[in-house]
Amino acid sequence: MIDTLTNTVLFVMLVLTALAIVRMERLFAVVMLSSVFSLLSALLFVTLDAVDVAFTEAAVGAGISTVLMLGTIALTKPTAKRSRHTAFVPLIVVCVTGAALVYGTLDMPAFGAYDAPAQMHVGPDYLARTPDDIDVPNVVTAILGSYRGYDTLGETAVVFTAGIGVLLLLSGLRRRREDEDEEV
Amino acid sequence: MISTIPHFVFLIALLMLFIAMVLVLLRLYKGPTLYDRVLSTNSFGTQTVLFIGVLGFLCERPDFLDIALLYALINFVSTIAILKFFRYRAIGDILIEREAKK
Amino acid sequence: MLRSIFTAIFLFALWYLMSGIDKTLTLVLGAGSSVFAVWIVRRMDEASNFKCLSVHLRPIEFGKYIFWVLAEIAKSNWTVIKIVLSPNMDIKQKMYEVPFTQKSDLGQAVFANTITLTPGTITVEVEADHFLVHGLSYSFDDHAALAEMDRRVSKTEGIVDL
Amino acid sequence: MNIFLDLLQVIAWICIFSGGILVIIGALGSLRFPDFWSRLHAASVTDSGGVILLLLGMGIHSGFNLITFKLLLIGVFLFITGPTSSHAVANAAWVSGIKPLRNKHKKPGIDK
Repeated sequence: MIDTLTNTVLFVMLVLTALAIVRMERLFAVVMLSSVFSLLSALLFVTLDAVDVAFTEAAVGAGISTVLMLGTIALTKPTAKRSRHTAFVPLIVVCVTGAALVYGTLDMPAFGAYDAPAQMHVGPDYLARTPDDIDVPNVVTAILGSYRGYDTLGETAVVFTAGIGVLLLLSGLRRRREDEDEEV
Repeated sequence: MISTIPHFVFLIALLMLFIAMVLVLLRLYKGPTLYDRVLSTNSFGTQTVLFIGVLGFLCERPDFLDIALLYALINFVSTIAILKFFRYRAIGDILIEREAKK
Repeated sequence: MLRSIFTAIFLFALWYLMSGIDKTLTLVLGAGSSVFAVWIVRRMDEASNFKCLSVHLRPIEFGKYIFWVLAEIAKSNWTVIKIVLSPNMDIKQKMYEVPFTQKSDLGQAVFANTITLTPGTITVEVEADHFLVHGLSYSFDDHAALAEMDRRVSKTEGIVDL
Repeated sequence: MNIFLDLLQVIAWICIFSGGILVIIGALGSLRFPDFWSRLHAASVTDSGGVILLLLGMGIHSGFNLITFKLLLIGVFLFITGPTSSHAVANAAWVSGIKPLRNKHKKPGIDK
């Protein structure tokens, strides 16, 4: 009952925040609201027991991406451009996609079901072997850090490269701006 | 589900935090100046930390407190980052002027 | 050197209390990481003039101060709550200057943070010898109360070697 | 001994309950107050009173163990960062030139 209650309230707040984001024209408010949006979705992940995803969502969604979006706003305009197209076709596309996604979830096993495919094949194996192999209390850590260590290393390398790339782009931009100022 | 008094108390606290979060969201939505919005985002973050703590006790899994601690850290870092951005970047001042004019 | 060892032990205690795992390998890794962190901070201290590892506070005085601050917070919370809940919200806002007598940066930071932490007053700007404070319900007594707080913060400061 | 423990539990409940009320009051204040500067003060009710009471209540409820230590750590951390970020918001607003709302009685401005 408590789970249902928290999930419902959090989802209502999430939808309200999303509607507010859609309706806002001042982009700074949109950035603040999207930071709150990712905090809310992180809370939802916490209630769903996906603690590692919640960590990532809070760090990336509420932390880094807020700063990045603010940087983007500073380089462009702080207000949204009013679109001239009608929103009818996009609405249909979104509705159809949403319906398809919801239809897809109907076949999925219930939340936390013991006979779900994810619990049947490799899951028990990992659970059984982790205490002997790696000896850490959190199995997710063991999987990410050791069983799929190369995968994680690759991910980290990709993220690191992306960060370096963004930094290079930004610093190049600043230098160009300074040059322009000197010319003026 | 609610069998004992502690459960009831934590549930009440959870509901109170929900109410407070909605109120802060309203201010975030209305907030005339940019700083009102930063302020309410910050309060929302504090309430999130408290919320996770209370939820951990309600579900009798106090290991949620680790996440609460992490959220407190992230919240602080992002607030300071936002404000530093607006205070020290030359381009941020232009933005502030534009926002103030409205 | 003694200070570095204390810091490393403190960090390790923090690490252990957060994890609560007592296996040999994990403990060794934790101890190694805390020593490594202290080593990095020492190197950074050598590179800059600012000393990160030195904290000039008297522990006992600071403990007493915390209890005093908690009482102050309770009182000023009550004031702000009354204002929030009263129908016409009797707000008398004012910016005023509060002089401080602390010598170290840390002391000043503690004083400024305490001012902000007590509801009803917020430190807005730090100048050379005074803070700019914004008060919600200003009265003339506020100056005396803040001077009292200033005196108590100064008492918690240890010997400052600048 | 048993009565003492029960009493402690009751104190914990009272703390949690009043902490929740303080958080609501802080949020209500930040909604009701007329301008940015007064809203800052309402937010600091949540930051100080609400956090102290809720964490204290949870700490008493859990007894004395590692959980209490984590709560204490969260409390110390929020105590250091909460005022710092409030100050940062106030300072940024002050630098950008948002002045307090004019009162009926007194003019805003710096006063020695």
